[in-house]
Amino acid sequence: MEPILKGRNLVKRYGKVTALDSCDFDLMPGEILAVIGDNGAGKSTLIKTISGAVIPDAGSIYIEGKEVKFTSPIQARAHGIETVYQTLAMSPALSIADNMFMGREIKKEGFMGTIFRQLDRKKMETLAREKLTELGLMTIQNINQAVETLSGGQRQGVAVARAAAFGSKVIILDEPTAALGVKESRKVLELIQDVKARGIPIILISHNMPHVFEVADRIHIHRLGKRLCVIDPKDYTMSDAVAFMTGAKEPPSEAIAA
Amino acid sequence: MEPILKGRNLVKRYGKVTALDSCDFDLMPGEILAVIGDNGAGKSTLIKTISGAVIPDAGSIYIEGKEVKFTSPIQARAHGIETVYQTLAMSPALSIADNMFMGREIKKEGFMGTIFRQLDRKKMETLAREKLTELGLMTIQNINQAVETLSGGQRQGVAVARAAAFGSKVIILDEPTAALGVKESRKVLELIQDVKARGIPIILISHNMPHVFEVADRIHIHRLGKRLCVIDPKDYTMSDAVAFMTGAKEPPSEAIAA
Amino acid sequence: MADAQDYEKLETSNAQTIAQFAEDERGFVGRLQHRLHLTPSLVPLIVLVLAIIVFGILLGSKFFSPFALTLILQQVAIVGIVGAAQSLVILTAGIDLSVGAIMVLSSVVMGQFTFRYGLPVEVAVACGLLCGSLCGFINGWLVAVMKLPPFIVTLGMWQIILATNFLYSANETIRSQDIATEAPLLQFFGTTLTIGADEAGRGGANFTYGVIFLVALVLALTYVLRETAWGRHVYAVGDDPEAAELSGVRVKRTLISVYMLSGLICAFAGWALIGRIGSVSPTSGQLANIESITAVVIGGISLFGGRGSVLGMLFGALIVGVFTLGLRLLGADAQWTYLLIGLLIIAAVAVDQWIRRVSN
Amino acid sequence: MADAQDYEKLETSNAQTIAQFAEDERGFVGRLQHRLHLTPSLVPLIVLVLAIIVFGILLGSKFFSPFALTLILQQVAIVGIVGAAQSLVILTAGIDLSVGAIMVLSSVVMGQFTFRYGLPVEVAVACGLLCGSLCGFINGWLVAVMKLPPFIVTLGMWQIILATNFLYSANETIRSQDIATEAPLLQFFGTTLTIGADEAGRGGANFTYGVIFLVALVLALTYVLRETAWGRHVYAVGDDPEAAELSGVRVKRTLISVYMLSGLICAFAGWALIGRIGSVSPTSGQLANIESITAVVIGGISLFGGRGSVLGMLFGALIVGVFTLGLRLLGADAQWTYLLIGLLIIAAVAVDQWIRRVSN
Amino acid sequence: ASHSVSTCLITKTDTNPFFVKMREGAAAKAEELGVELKTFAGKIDGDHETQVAAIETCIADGAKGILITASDSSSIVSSVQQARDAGLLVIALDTPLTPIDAADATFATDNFLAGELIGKWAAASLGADAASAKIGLLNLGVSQPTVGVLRNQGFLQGFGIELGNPNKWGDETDPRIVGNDVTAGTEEGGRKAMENLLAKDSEINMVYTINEPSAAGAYEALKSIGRENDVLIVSVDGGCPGVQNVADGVIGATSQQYPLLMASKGIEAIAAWAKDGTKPTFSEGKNFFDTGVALVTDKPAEGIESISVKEGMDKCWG
Ligand SMILES: Nc1ncnc2c1ncn2[C@@H]1O[C@H](COP(=O)(O)OP(=O)(O)OP(=O)(O)O)[C@@H](O)[C@H]1O
Ligand SMILES: Nc1ncnc2c1ncn2[C@@H]1O[C@H](COP(=O)(O)OP(=O)(O)OP(=O)(O)O)[C@@H](O)[C@H]1O
Ligand SMILES: [Mg+2]
Ligand SMILES: [Mg+2]
Repeated sequence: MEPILKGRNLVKRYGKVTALDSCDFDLMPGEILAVIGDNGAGKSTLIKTISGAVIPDAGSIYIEGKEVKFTSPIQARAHGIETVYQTLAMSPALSIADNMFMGREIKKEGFMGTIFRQLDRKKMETLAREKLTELGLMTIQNINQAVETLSGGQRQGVAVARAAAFGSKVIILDEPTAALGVKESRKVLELIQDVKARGIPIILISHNMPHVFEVADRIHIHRLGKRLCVIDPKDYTMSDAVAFMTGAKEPPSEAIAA
Repeated sequence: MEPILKGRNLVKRYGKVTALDSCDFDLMPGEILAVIGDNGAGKSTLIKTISGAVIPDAGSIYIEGKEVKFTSPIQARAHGIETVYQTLAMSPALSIADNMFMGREIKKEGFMGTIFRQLDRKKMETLAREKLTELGLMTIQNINQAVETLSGGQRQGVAVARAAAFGSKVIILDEPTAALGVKESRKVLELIQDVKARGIPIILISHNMPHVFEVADRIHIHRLGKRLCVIDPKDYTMSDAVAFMTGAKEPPSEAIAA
Repeated sequence: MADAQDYEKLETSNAQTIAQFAEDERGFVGRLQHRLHLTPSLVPLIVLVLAIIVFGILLGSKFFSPFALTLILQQVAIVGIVGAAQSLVILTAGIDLSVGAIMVLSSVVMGQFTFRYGLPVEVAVACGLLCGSLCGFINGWLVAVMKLPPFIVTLGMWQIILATNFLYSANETIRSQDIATEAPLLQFFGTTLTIGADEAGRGGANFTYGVIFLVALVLALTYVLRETAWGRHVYAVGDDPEAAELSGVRVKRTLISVYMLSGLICAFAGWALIGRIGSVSPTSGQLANIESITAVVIGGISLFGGRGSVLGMLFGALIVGVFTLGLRLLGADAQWTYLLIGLLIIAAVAVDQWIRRVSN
Repeated sequence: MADAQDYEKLETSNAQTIAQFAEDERGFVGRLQHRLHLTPSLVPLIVLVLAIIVFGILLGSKFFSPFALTLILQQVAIVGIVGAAQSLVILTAGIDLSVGAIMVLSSVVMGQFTFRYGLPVEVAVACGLLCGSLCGFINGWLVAVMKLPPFIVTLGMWQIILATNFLYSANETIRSQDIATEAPLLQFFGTTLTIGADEAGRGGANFTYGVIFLVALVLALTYVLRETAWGRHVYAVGDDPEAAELSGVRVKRTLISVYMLSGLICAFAGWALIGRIGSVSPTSGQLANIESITAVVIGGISLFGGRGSVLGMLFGALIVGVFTLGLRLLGADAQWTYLLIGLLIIAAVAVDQWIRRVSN
Repeated sequence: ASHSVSTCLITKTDTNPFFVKMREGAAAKAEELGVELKTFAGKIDGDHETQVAAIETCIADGAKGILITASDSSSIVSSVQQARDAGLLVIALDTPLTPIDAADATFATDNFLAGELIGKWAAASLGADAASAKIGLLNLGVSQPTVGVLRNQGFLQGFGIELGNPNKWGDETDPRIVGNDVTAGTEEGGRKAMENLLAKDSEINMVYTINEPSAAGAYEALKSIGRENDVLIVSVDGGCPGVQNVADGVIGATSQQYPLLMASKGIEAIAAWAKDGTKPTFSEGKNFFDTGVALVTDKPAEGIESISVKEGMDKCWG
């Protein structure tokens, strides 16, 4: 089967540090691919090259077999790739609704929209509230609250809700549950399953092994800037995965070939 | 037994939001107290009032029975209270070593130190490297690297190492493992046990129930800006804790009195 | 391996009882504070109203007359228009030191194109507006595409544009009388509407078209910044350009458009300047930078970008205008006025900060 | 409940095989880039050296002589000293628009205390230095304790100090001849060391004490900023004041000390100014603000605080000095010089940015 | 042609038309005599340090002589001395140095006299009304540059108002003075200052202005409230737009100066000095070479010498 998203020999250097070192990457249609690895292994850098936020020094990216060169996240979004970055990427002084619809605002209908280009705030607010409610983020009292007044977990919830609402081809989540509470994390996992049920593949970066093993179809293990191997969670235990990831055990050769 | 740290009727409002609503709080000597609660329940606000980062609108804080009024984190630090904030509180452009010793730099010996007030960089760097090695954060290549070039997890490791190195009376950790990898999280949990072994009590905020139940002596459950109850992890299951936290179950009356 | 997550599963079955903190009930003061917090431009407005009241009490009808009050509007018209341009740039966390130079160059272009080359005055005005936009575009391109710091870009452009202005105009003034007879359109913004003057035509409220333009411009910008996607993008870029880029804002395009619009507004200010001083003078506008920045900052727009409103800037400009005229009428001499304005700038911002702190 | 964590436990028994990325080997260019990245002040230094070489080739010995080169040093001495004060403030993410005014007021105090009140000149100088520090303290207090934005505080103080200066000095100049006979200490920084002049005392390298003071000051500040706790705190405060406060820096105290030191340095600049122009003139120094900020920014210090070095500022000031003298010697007229300096400001920063980008 | 003699012209600013014309006059003369000319200027009025740097540059450049309009007439003296010690001929233009003999020669107008002429003319024109006139004074800047002080005090003296400290404006107590304000010598400043004074007392009927651009600005302010015909404006400078404004009745009278003359005389003197070492001479009975000042008006007043606007137009600059 042709991967929906494919990376080959991706390289990215930051000064002395080689964050990506000829890294390969494959995402199959409709699957949930987990990416795991130590801190600083280069996971975030990998997904940033895919989402257009970082331009790789070398290597190529293919969508459905066709090579693409993203020079900005907007291009990736235009291809239906939606990303929740580890740093969340929100404008602190703007409201939750503003942030959710940033770059794809809804205009009013009629001449107020076409001529005066007025935004349809009410519609955007209603939609934003709906999405947040789906995630169970109901401690947020006011959809017009500035993002900077939210707790860390609330912010993360907003970012995930944004990606889930707009992703059409691939959704990338970089540690989406890191700051979330038990209930909220649960909601995000459910959401991931929902999205998958809609046929949209997901890349999930997480340090939470139980979560990873619960939802992932395949697990990409990242080590020292490279893809070490890809394993099927049904064939290996969490202990195995952690052992591969930290270098305590050699990965099986068939997994490397995968 | 007299609590080493005690809070009574703490109140903190942010505009319309009441983040702390007559909250009580007790930390016993030598214990690990976990604080759990939903996103936005007010956990971070609670520990900020204790560490001097936020001045409560009402209520009082006692250290070893004596009332204290902190107006800045420096005062709390002078009392031996060391905190890892959720936002990490580091200066991005400065190096790891600079950040670790911020506010308590080591001067050179001899007249270069006393008269010219020169810093002993070498000593600080050696110490910093030692602390990081203890935490197993060895993917950090250069102790003089600016903090902004670290991965999210690496940054968190540095913040935890700083607190562990300097806390003498109480160490407060606000979600210290949120962005950490499996291995690194493990190290932090070990570190928490080490610190406890040194007789220093710890406050741990975390959304990771297995971690909480593994290390905590008592669990403070926070809900809607208040202490809902305090439970012993040996008497209750994780499911119970989550049920109390989210309001699915009423907490037992004896736990409320605790 | 699934059993560890059972404690989580349990939860989701729980009905959606929505956790909601009790709304804190407060009195009038509380609601006022909240309102101030939500509408930051209210703060300079209050300072302004207080200033007018205080000077009104101290000076009586000399100050508190339609004539004097509209005079202030006329005196701040140029600073206000330039301040609107400056506000846009500062909202993107930039700063534009070249506003004054762009204004003057544009007015010189309008004048010289009419008188030196004999172009129809409408064409000359259009060329002047184009010239302003072009200067703005260069600023924007250097900031957005070359990624140079706005301060240094506009500092350099300031010198370049000003030198061009002097070299091109040969420091020659075009006289008011010549303009009035040959190209009255250049003085369009100087046309005065007088309401309620006495028989001799004295006193009464005087509104120049420049003042009306200023008010219309501020209202239009307020609408655009609040109600259109472009406006939200301006705020987002000023707040955190990296986050804005990641969340789908075309940061470069937004920045360039902001600087171009700022240049265009400065060109309009140049046109209004001809209306105000009657003549085209290449030496005008030297203080427009510092005065516009003062207005912006007193008006509560953060120099770090992303926060504040154009309306606040207008109030900021008016505060300075009220103090200047009020103090002069109180008989303070020029140096003392200068000193007191310094004090009052600080005091106005201190009050602003104080109100904000209380409301937090 | 422990079994889920077994997968974690396994790990810790693993020996500490330290994960380490392979160091990327690079050639000369790579190492140079890395070096430039680590020492940002190298970039303005390279621009400076290139500028000297280019003008040296174009102008020959007229420019590339000890006399002309040391002349540049003398011409930038005041801007350089004020720039050092400005650098400190900008490193804390502030800006000081009052530097020029503080400088002039301090020099006026030194002069007037000697001549009007007949105080011993040493006492008068001490009073001048105190005056500068006091102005700095007020700035610092308003910024740190009252939490007002530095731009607005120093804008207000600029006007206040300048007006005070004019009012106090009654716009009177103290003549050079009087100072030379009655209080030569005031001209201390004007004393010239000449090396290698011809018999008639012409040509040769001329170093005034002002120039020597500038170099010593920059070196001392570089040391203090790099090697002492206070210096690290200045950077931390500029980087992120909230984080600095949380991690144990006394932000208020640091800020106040920075502004006070800045005021003191400005007072020294005032003293050096007397040495340079011979007399005490209340109208000097009007451009010190913009010139010092230009030097700071060309020198690579970020206006957003926390990044850059005082050494870079010195190179920045010298770049402007070299261009000014070089262009004038090439015979460019004043407006053309401004225009070219404007271009070169932008170009210098563009080169700087370009090098930084390549090295990333 | 290769120029063996090089000279410098240093003006206060190079944006004020007065100095622009001075530069043009110098350039024309230099061309004629085959002298090389480099021009320098402060960035703003009162920018003294740039002038000091300019003198140093001229010395480094090996110039034979310097023409300077000093921003700070006494502070510049030590730099001028440095230039003279290095063998340059230094001539002060427009503004005499203090002391005046600090320069080798001075080619200037008497600014106090310029003010006095318009003062006397204004008093004479108002006639009996002079005793009850309401006067607004539009000056240069808060730092009170010498030229501005001299013109202002000259005007007051000529008008018959008792001076306070003659080195300072603003300390007079005569009730006829409504107030002082500053204009920076521009139209914009002139209009704003006039408006401020009008708000203070709308009955002002006599306005002194530092120069003609500020007079034009003041006129706009008056025009906007319909009082342009009942207020008498006087000014100093004699630039062509200014003289034209006298013709148009915007300004009642102006004192004309001759910057072109100053500059060309200065260049001649330096050329002569470079040729055979002759130093310039002074006007009779004065310690400087007076390039003259003339009152320009079409309504001459008795006992005050004046030239007609037509004559003024012939001699005007800028
Ligand atoms: N902007 C940058 N400049 C310099 N170095 C960087 C930059 N971003 C990342 N790095 C380095 O690249 C390496 C990989 O970082 P990355 O953020 O991709 O790791 P990660 O696998 O996402 O780690 P974590 O799990 O902690 O988020 C790290 O060593 C980091 O220090
Ligand atoms: N600076 C602030 N301004 C306004 N509101 C704030 C501010 N800080 C916190 N809040 C509000 O206070 C409430 C409690 O926030 P807090 O950060 O203490 O939650 P938390 O329990 O730490 O949540 P999390 O687990 O997500 O970190 C939230 O509703 C938040 O929106
Ligand atoms: Mg990451
Ligand atoms: Mg929290």
